[in-house]
Formats: sequence, C-alpha cells, structure tokens
Amino acid sequence: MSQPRLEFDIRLERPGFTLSMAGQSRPGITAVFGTSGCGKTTFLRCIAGLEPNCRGQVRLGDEVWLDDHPVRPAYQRNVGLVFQDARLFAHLTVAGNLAYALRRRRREGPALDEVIDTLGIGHLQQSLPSMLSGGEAQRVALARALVAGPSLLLLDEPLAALDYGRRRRIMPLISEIPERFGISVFYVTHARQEVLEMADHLMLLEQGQCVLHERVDTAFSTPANWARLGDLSPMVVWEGRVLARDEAHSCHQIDTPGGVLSVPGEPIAVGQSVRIRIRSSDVVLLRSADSLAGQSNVFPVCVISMTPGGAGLVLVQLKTGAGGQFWSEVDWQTASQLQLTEGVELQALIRPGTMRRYHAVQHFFREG
Amino acid sequence: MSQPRLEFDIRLERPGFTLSMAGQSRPGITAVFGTSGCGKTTFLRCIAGLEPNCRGQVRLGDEVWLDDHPVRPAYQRNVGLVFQDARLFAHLTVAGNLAYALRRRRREGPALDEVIDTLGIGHLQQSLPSMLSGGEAQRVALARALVAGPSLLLLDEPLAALDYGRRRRIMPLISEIPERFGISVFYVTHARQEVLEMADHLMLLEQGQCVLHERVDTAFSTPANWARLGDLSPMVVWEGRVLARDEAHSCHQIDTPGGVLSVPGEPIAVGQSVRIRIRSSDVVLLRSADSLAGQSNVFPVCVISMTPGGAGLVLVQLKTGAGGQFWSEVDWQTASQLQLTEGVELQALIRPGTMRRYHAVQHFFREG
Amino acid sequence: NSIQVAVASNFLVPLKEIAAAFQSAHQIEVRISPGATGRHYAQIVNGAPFDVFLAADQARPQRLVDEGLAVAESLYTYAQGRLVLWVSPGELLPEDGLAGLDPAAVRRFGIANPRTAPYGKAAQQALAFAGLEQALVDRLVYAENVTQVLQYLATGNITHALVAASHTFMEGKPAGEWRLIPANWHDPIRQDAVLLKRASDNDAALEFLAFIKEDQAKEILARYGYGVVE
Amino acid sequence: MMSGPVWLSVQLAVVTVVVLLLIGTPLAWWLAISKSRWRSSVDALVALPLVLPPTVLGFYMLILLGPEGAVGGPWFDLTGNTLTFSFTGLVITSVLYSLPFVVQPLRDAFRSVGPGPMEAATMLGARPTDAFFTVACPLAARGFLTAIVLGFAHTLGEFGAVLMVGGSIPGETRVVAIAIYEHVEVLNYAAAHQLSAGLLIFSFIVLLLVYSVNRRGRGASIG
Amino acid sequence: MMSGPVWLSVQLAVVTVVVLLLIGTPLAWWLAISKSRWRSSVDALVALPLVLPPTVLGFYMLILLGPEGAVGGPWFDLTGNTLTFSFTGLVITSVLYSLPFVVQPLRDAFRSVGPGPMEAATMLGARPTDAFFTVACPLAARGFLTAIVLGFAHTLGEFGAVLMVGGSIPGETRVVAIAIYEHVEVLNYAAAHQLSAGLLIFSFIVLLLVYSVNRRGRGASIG
Ligand SMILES: Nc1ncnc2c1ncn2[C@@H]1O[C@H](COP(=O)(O)OP(=O)(O)OP(=O)(O)O)[C@@H](O)[C@H]1O
Ligand SMILES: Nc1ncnc2c1ncn2[C@@H]1O[C@H](COP(=O)(O)OP(=O)(O)OP(=O)(O)O)[C@@H](O)[C@H]1O
Ligand code: MOO
Ligand SMILES: [Mg+2]
Ligand SMILES: [Mg+2]
Repeated sequence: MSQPRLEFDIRLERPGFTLSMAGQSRPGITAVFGTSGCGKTTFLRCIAGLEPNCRGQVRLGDEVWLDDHPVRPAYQRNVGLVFQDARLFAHLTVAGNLAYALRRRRREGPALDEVIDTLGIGHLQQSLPSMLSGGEAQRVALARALVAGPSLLLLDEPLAALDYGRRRRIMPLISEIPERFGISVFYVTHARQEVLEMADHLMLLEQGQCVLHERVDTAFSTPANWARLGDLSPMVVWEGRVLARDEAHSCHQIDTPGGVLSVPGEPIAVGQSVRIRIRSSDVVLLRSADSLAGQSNVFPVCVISMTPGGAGLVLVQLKTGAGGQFWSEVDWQTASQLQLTEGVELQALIRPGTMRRYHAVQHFFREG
Repeated sequence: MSQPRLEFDIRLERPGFTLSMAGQSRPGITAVFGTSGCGKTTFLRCIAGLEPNCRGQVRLGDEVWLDDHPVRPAYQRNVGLVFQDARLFAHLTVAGNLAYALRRRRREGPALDEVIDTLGIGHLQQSLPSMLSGGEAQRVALARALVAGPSLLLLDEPLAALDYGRRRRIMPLISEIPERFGISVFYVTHARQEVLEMADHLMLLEQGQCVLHERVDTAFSTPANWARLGDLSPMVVWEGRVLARDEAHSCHQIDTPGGVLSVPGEPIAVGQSVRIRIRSSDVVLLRSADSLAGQSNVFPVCVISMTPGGAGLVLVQLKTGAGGQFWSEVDWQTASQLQLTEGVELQALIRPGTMRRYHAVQHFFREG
Repeated sequence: NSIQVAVASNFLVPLKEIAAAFQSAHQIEVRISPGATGRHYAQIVNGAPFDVFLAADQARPQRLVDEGLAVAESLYTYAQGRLVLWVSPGELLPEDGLAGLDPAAVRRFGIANPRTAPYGKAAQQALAFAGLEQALVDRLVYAENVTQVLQYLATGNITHALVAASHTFMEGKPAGEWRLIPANWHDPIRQDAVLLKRASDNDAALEFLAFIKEDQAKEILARYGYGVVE
Repeated sequence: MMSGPVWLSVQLAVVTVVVLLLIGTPLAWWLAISKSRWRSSVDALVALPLVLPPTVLGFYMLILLGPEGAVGGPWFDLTGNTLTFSFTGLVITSVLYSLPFVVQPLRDAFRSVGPGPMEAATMLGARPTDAFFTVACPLAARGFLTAIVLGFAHTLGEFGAVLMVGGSIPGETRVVAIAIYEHVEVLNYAAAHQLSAGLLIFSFIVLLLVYSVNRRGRGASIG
Repeated sequence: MMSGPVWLSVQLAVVTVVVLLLIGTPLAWWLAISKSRWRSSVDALVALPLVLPPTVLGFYMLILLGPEGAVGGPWFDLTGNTLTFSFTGLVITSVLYSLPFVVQPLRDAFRSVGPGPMEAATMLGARPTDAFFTVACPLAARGFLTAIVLGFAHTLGEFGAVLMVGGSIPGETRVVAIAIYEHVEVLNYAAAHQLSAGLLIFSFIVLLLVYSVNRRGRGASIG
C-alpha cells in the first residue's frame, strides 16, 4: 500500500533548546534515535501539532498541516501518538479507553481483538488506569493508538517498560503496520535491537538537529556512526533475501551482499527479505579453512584495512568474493599470528545465529 | 562495608492478583526481574511500606518494619525508592527537588556534585519538572533518591528511558552503592544487560511469586532458566578474577571456571573480579587447533551432551580441562562434520569481547 | 458615659437628630443600632448590650416586659406612625388619594411585609379599607420593611407604594408625590419604647428616655410626620 | 409534600445551578487555559459579586433589572414584564451572586486536569468540543460536584438579594429563606425551627446521597 | 485612610480567613484522604451552614453563643463577657458560615495532588507533617488561593448573620456591609454608592494583585 509522504521543515525555540529539522518520511518505520533530551519527543509533538510555537512547514501527502502557522489543527491531522507517559484517560476503564479511540476511528487500522490479543491486555479490560502496572499502562496506550486508525503513527518509546518476551510478541504487530495500512511510522526508542528488528530507516537527533537519516543497514554499517549510535561494537548490517530453505535442517540459504549465508532458525518464506547483523566479534579469522571443512558460512576473504580498535584490539576490514565488506576485531596476539597485512587472503567463519528476522515487508527492496 | 540484611515474608491481596514473597536480601545488588504486571513494583512498595494492606513480616537488620501490622511507618524506614514514574515535586525546580532530599538526608550517601555530574543534570538545575524530557526526569528522580542517603535502595526501572551512552555512564555509580555505603539495592529492570553488568543476585517474579533467587552467574547459566529470563540464547556466565595484565596489548589474563581466558579491554586491576558471558554463539568448535595456532582462548574441550537446540540446531554442552562447562550451538551440517558424540574431544575457540566488566565489588567472592 | 439604643429603622433619621440634641445637652454619647424590631428582640433576649429599645410596634416591647427583660414602668408609646400613598413621577396621583386610585393605572404596588413590619400590616389594612386588596393582589410586592419599599420607588421598579409619612420629610427621598392616608383606615401604628433591665440603674438611659418626651424631641418627631400619643 | 416556599427554593436552586453551569463552565475553562493578559482581571471580576452585601447587590440589581435599567429596560420593552419581582429576575440575581462558587472550583478542577489528557484525546481524533465534554469534564468531575453543591446550597440559603429583587411574592418569589426569616421576625420561633430543621435535614440527605454515590462511583483511588 | 467599618471588615475578613485556614486545612485534608465511612457525612455537614439563610444562621448562633448558649454560656462564666455582640462572636459566625468555601476547594485541591507526591516525600524521609507542609500544601496552592479568595470575599460581603450576632456596634461589630446597609436604610444612597464603589475597587485591586502575582509565580505550564 502506498504511504503518503510526510514532509517537514520545522523550527521550535525554547529557552536553552532549539529544534530545527527538515526532511521527509521514507516508507515503513523510521526509528528516531538520540540521547536523552535531544528532542525526540519534541519532534513528534511538533509533527502532531501539539507545539503551538512550532514554525515552518509540515505536509502529509497533499495535505498542508503547517505553513508557518497551523493550517490544520492537531485533531484534524489524524495522527496517532503514543506518549512517553501513557496518558490513559483516568476516568475510563481500559475497555473504555479503547472504545474511546474506536468510536473516533476515521480510517482502517488493526482490529480491536487482534490488538488486545497481541498486547495481552484482555484480562485488564475492566481495570482503571490507576490500577495498572507501568508496562500494562504502556500496552494499553499503544493499543489505544493503534485501534484509532491513524494516518501517521508516532510512537514515543512504546515498549520501554516491557519485558523482552512481551516486546518480541508486540514487535511483529508494529512492524507490519506500514505495509498493512499504508502509513508511515516514526518510532522513538533507545533500544538498538528494536531498531534492527523493526525499523527501515534511522533518524539520529543531536541537540535538536537531525544529523543522520539513512537506511538502517547503511546507518549501522558505517564506522563513523558506531560511536554516535551508542558505543556500538563494530558491525555491518546486511539486507538479505531467502533463496532456499532446507526443511529437514530448518536452515535457510540467504543471499547477502557478502555471499550466500546459511542460517538456521524458524521458517521464513523463500523470497522474503531478512536482515543480517554481523558484529566484529561474530567473525573468526583463520589462516586456512582446513579444520573447518564442511562447516557452513566459511568464506575466503581479503583484508582491506587494519585500524586500531578498542583497547588492545585490531579492527580488520574484510571483503568477501561477492564484494560484501564486514569487520572482525582481533587481539594483537591473534593479529600477529595471522600475519595481517592489507591484501592478505584469509578464511572467515561467520557465526550463524547472528541473524535477525526482519518482520516487515517487501517494499524495502522495491524502494532501495 | 557490611550490609544489614533485609528479611521479608509478605503477602498482599488484590482482586485478581496476590503477591506472596518470602526471602532475604543478599549483599550487593539484587535484580528484580519478571514480565510486565508480575508484581515487581508492588513488591518494592510493600518493602517500602507504601502498601497498607501488606501483611507479614519485614525487618532490616535488627529493625522490625512490619509484623503483620506496620511497626515502622514508611517514613521511618529510610528506604530510597525511585518510582517507575519519576514523581518529581512539580512545585520545585530540579535543584529544589535535590535540595529537598539533601535536607532530609539521614545517612551518608554519594555527594551531590558527584551525582549531578554522573547523571548529567547540571544544566537542568533551574528547570521545573514539567519542562524535562522523559529521560531527564528519570535521571533527576534517581539523583534525588541517591542523595537522600537511604539505608536500603529500591530502584524501579531507573534507566528504562535512557539511551545506551547514559546508561553506561550511570551504571558504575549504582553498582558501587552497596560497597560504598553498606546498603542493599533492589533493582527492577527488564534489561538483561543491566542485570549482567550490575547485579549480584537475581530474583525472578512470576505472578506475584518469587520463583528464583540466585546468584546472577548461576541463574543465567542454568538451561532451565533461559526461557524464563526472556528467551535467552544458551549461555554461561562465569565469575572470573584478573590474574595479570599485559600493558602493551592492554590484555588481561582472567581466571575463570573454564580456564584462563585472555581478554583485551580497558584496564582492570589485577585481583579484581569480573564477569564473563559466553553465549553458545560465541563458541566455535573445530576438530583441531592447527589453523588457530597462537590464537588466544582456544581450549581443548570434551563433549558432555548434545540436545536439539532451536530450529535446526544442536546444543552442545562442553567441558574444559579446568572443569568449566559451557555451550555451543551448531547447525546439523557442522555437527555431522564434527562427528559429534558424547565424550569426543574438540577444540573450542571462545571469542573475546564477550566479557562484561563487573563494576562492583569483592564481597561477592567472599560470600560465594 | 454612653448609651446603646436599638431603634426601628423607620425611626432612625429622627432619632439621630434627637440623639444629637441630647448629646449636646447632656454630654452623653448615644450609640444607635438600627434594624428590624424582630431582630432586636431576638438579640435582646440573647444578651444584646442595648439600654433603650425603640421598637416599631407595641408587641415586642410588651413581650420583653412580660419576660422580665425590660422595665415595665418605662414602657410608653413614643411615636405614632402615619402612612402615605406615594406615586412615582409620571403617574397620576388621585386627588382623594388611595380612595380614588384606579387599579388599572398601577404597574406594581409596594408595601412592607405585613407579616413582619407594622407599617406593612397597616398598609394592608388601608388597602382593604379602600377595597383595593383584591384588585391589586397580582401587583403587590412585599419589601422587608418600609425603607426597602422606598428603594423600589427609587429604582423605578414600582409605581405606587404605601410608606411611612416620615419618609416624606427625609432628605434623599425618591422623587414623586404623596397623599396622607386617613389615620382611621388602619389600626394605629404605635411604636413603643422601653428601658431594658440591664439599664434599669443607668441614669443616662433614663435621662434619654425622658428627653424623648421633652418638647425638643416632640418637635423633631412632628417634623418627621410622627404623631405623639399623649 | 413540600410547602410552597421550599418547593420554590428548590426550583430556584436547580434552575440557578443549571444556568450557572451553562455560563460558568465555559468561563471556567477559559480562565483555566487562557494565556490572555485579561485573564487575571476576569479572575478578579468573577469574585467581586461576593464582596457586596446581598442587599446592596440586590439594590444594584433592582437598578439594572428595573424597567429603566440597562438589562431590565430592553426586557420590559420586549416582553412588557419587568424582570424584577419575577422568577427570572431571581434566577439572574442568584446566578450573579453564586457565580464565584461555581466558576472558581471548576477553574481549579480544569487546571488540575492539565493539558495532557486533552492532547491525548486530540491524538485520537477528538475535536476540541468532543474532547472537552468527554475528557476534560469527566476528569473535572470533582470540581463540578463542588460547584454544584456550593451553588445549590448558596442559592437555597441566599436571601438578602433575592428578597430585594423578588419582592417576596408568594408562589413566585417568596423562597424558603424568606419564609424562615419572617417566622423569626414575628417571634414565631417554633415555626422557624421547624422549617430550618426541615431544610437542614432535606439538604443533608441530598448532600449525603450525592457524596456517597460519588464516592462509590469512583473507587478508593480517586476519591 | 480606611473608615472604621471598612477597616473592621478587613480585620474580620483577615482573622476569619486565618482561622478558617487553621481549621479548614486539616479538615479538608482528612476529607481528601480518609477512607472512614463517616467521610460522606462530614462532607455533607460542611456544606450545611450555606443552606440556612444568614439571618437564620445568625439567629441560631445568637442562641448558641448567647450567655445561656451551649458555647456562650461557658465562655461567659469563664471570661465574664458575652460572645455575642463582640468581635470574637463575629469571627466565630463568619468562620462557620464561610467554612464550605474554604474546605471544599482545599479538599478538591488535596485530592488532585493524589498520593504520589506524598509517597515520594515519604521515601525521602519526610515525616507526615513535613510532607504535608512541604509537598501537599504547595501542590495544592491553587486550592488555597481559591479558598482564601472565596473566604475573604464572602466575609467582606457577609451581612445577615453578622448583623444578627454582632448587632452593629460601632468599632466593634459594625462592619462595612452593615454600614452600607444602614446608609441605604436612611435613604443616603450617595453614601451607599460611594462605600460600595470603594469596597469594590479595593477588592478588585487586591484580587487582581493576588491573581497576577500568582500567575507570574508559576509560569505558563501550570496556570
Ligand atoms: N493500584 C492497583 N490496584 C489494583 N491492582 C493493581 C494496582 N497496581 C497494580 N495492580 C495490579 O497488580 C499487578 C502487579 O502490578 P505491578 O505494578 O507490581 O507490576 P510490575 O511487575 O511492576 O509490572 P511492570 O513491569 O509493567 O511495571 C498487576 O496485575 C496490576 O494490574
Ligand atoms: N515543556 C518544556 N518546556 C521547556 N523545555 C522543555 C519542555 N519539554 C522538554 N524541554 C526540553 O527540551 C529538550 C528536548 O526535550 P524532549 O522531551 O524532546 O527530549 P527527548 O529527546 O524526548 O528525551 P528523552 O529521551 O529523555 O525523552 C530537553 O532539553 C528538555 O529539557
Ligand atoms: O419600620 Mo417597619 O419595619 O417597616 O414597621
Ligand atoms: Mg522523550
Ligand atoms: Mg512496575
């Protein structure tokens, strides 16, 4: 489903803080990333129309929302915003909160039952918000925004208070929103894992400015970004595509920029796009592949460069025959044993299990 | 510093939910873990004395706090509680909030300057709480609790709204609290990384019951716990001790249950205890070590057992010569190539970089 | 050396003049507490520090005497009130006063509340005597007391009223014309004064009561349209 | 069952409170959210009717509502009736006089609600009036309750201004407060006690019901 | 500058408000947090003084505070003075009559604060009274402001009850409301207008100052 594009060029001045952002939404989910206080929430509020002092332009598709002064007030923008603090209506039960959103739904969205089920809030329907735990409230807030059927979905750390199991169950639901309902999603989070598993693009904010707006794979694969994205260990992220599936061993052949990787795991349909993360620590470098004969994911690689990595480590940039580049980090002892020099040929064992499923969608490749 | 022990045997009934917990604090930081709505916040509130319907016994050292009916009201328990929702005083600036706590300080605690500096809230001193971002508010709430100098510190997801960089900067401060001030800390979190990097013990709650209360290393190393702790991949966590440090290569020799590991990284003092996590994906199994000659962290291992792991994988339990057991997960292809059978001898390459620094304390080994 | 006098509102203005005269003659300060006679009665029963009570009727001083709160010998009628028919400017004032009043010309007719105010009761009797009670029933409005009737007049809310004759002699009275109502159209409006028990030994109070009977006071009373019962 | 004046008082109180809510709610909302520099002045103005003694307020209302007054004049020309000495006049007077008791608690309650819930409603597509009625008002329920109780009770007991503007016409403007007052004036204390006791008991029962129901309805956590 | 009755009224209003805050604050707090089954009854009781016409309330106060009354009797035996017709008596009457205007806004404000901030204060070692004064009260500032404004204004304008209990003794109980009333009684409308206008202007200035300062002090976000 085609997603109307959100274009913005906005400015908001506060004492001691200025938000100044220009850009446009890309299809799918855009992760909004940045340190505490960098302006993520403020950005969402400006887009939603909740900041009266926001100046500049905002438009969604053909609709002009802001043209220095608000053209379309917040309630006409049909934006769904999950606030960082859940903001449930204290006078309504959980069911009442959901019904409130449902009655005002102006567009298709996920079905109530589906949302209640996925978010696991069925048993809370008669509870008042004051009786919910932190994570329960957050789930209800998310559910309420989803069933309202927004034309643009803004999520402010919607899973921050949830345990890992819950997150895993909810992420697929959020991931499929853009394709299913043809809307863009901006997703504020501090969790890199959520970015990797759900987002198509990444927007990095620093002190009210957007300093990066890229595809997630590019963003995470660029060494210059590692520090900014929160002390990442060196890594590459590859978009891949399932070529074949070995039912007997539940193992997939996945075409990646680095070559065909063999990846075990839960079934993924052939043709589906997936995302592969290869951290420098996931790569073992060997002089020869002798002792690895028959093991999967062993590639002949060529050393492109070597730079000092973290304390006592060497960061080795490698290239496979297929041309995909990735990184390995070795200690000095190993480095000297491997006689690392630029251009030398080595064997790289890439560990499976580093794969992340990419729940969403095909549009990504269509776009790229 | 010796830490008075918190003993509790409590029960709280709510419609549809019963909290029933008995146990005692162990020195250091106890992570309180569990799914959303399992009762973590309620547990902290009961200990703090904020739940009037809580029955049972609570005592800290010699002080009886609860003996079916409150013996010591909440304000006399000198508990520091960081609420899940920051609960700053809306009528006071950040500085005012901190001063409020400082004026009522009844015991030593970290210095105001140190806390402000570590939490990065210096520039917010004159802001009112309504002007703070989510993460800023959370940091101020944490600061406020720390400078109050509590005798027992209860933290309810204090870092949930923070970016990775901030967390890393704050974790050492929290970690050293128990040793420095001789108090126990209960730390509710959904982030496994925070548990691994800070906690000494883990308490797992399920539906209001404590189903696990163990040392973190044991808890994470036990296969039965992996699923309950949120779909962990198979792993072991070892407590280790720095034996030696190679300044030139900033590399440490660390004594672990599995043998001496070589671990590069930021300097750690000799004798310091550290925590090592070895996930099954961090281990490469080889028939021979030939092609690895000179690489560090290669151990001869013996296969103890093989079980079907995740889809298409075999989970191999291994033992080093030193007796330390750990896991490797291989696909069927590799498994057959390695001719895996119980008792077979293989070479295991354990990847460095999997180490986590354990910021706290020596008492752990004294206790263990 | 001062005395505290509770006085019915309608007598406040003459009393102020009398008090001034008394004060200059005797160097005794007269502190005046005006108000509704019913309220004064309740206050006296509950210990109000009044020395002399100038009521708007006879019933309540009598009752204070009966209850032993006032000195029986001091009881006497200090003034007798008269009614006037008052019409606001622009309205026709019949030559023969109330008797000639065309009910159709009345928009609103104000009297004091007959249940609480002696002037109200007299006004009701006068209306009945003139045979107007039925004709005016849906246009009668009741004020708390006669001075409030004057406020209705002053603000143009009523066209006709029966008020105290004393009002016609007062400064600040509303515009309009008036005719005296014959005294026999209603029971006499006798206003009694009494010395309260707490002041039975108070020479100043006794002197003041005596002063009201003197000519100077009688002259003031007459000037304000009050009759004196000998 | 209810005697004339009591019934009239209850009618007056009900109508007054309804009118007060109609006027006071938007006014209170404006006072709660406005950033206008006139806001403080309006805040101060709202409290002013209280400062005047009831009879004085009544006097000014007589002028204002009288057949030559700024309000009463046009009304008289239009309807041929005066506003004074009518039930309508009583309502206007009571409304003015009880305005602060309705506006101020409501204003405070709206401020306590804060912008958060309204923003949340907006994000669910609720138009401003929708959000106002479905979110701001229910969340300000406490303020409405206080406003209604104060407004109702004050109108029941109000007396001076009403007596003045109303002219104590039986069945039309002779409310219970005036009736009790009359009993006291004529020393008919027994009747006054009886009527007062009745009024107090009736009011107490009404208030008790209101507060109990309100308490039940919200659960322990809120109320 | 201020004439006697005005000054007396201001004194009465100030003293009454102070006393009302002293009594009303703990009462409002109790009403806000109590889970007692008597709470609804007390809630209803607090509003009751309003229901009675002021003169009738004054009448009962006259009996209660009089030298043979339940309160006035012992007081008389103790001090040799009557409570009625004294400044103290006026204060007691005004306090009773304005109680709902102070207690109800305060109660609502305390409820709006909710248990959260108090719990937070407790966790910082604040004892209940400490937390009450340093957290609950400042956060209920809005309610205090409304309580003070309503209490003050109502006491200034109050008249019926005060006149009944106080008896208009110059310098002692002859407050400005009574003074205006008496000017009207003797048809001295000019003086009544003048005094009323003065009272209104004075009150408006005081209220405007209060609201402006209050507004400045809190920044836009709160109110
Ligand atoms: N005030 C309350 N009244 C009634 N039930 C409550 C109340 N607060 C919490 N509960 C319920 O008690 C249970 C435990 O809540 P608690 O807040 O302790 O969960 P939690 O473990 O802290 O969850 P989370 O990680 O989501 O914060 C939940 O089922 C919740 O719905
Ligand atoms: N209402 C406000 N008034 C003034 N300043 C504010 C207000 N809200 C936020 N700020 C400031 O604006 C900046 C951006 O805040 P914002 O809430 O957008 O941060 P954020 O990126 O969402 O942070 P977090 O991850 O902590 O939620 C911060 O410096 C904050 O202190
Ligand atoms: O002075 Mo009166 O009260 O009208 O009889
Ligand atoms: Mg934010
Ligand atoms: Mg919780």
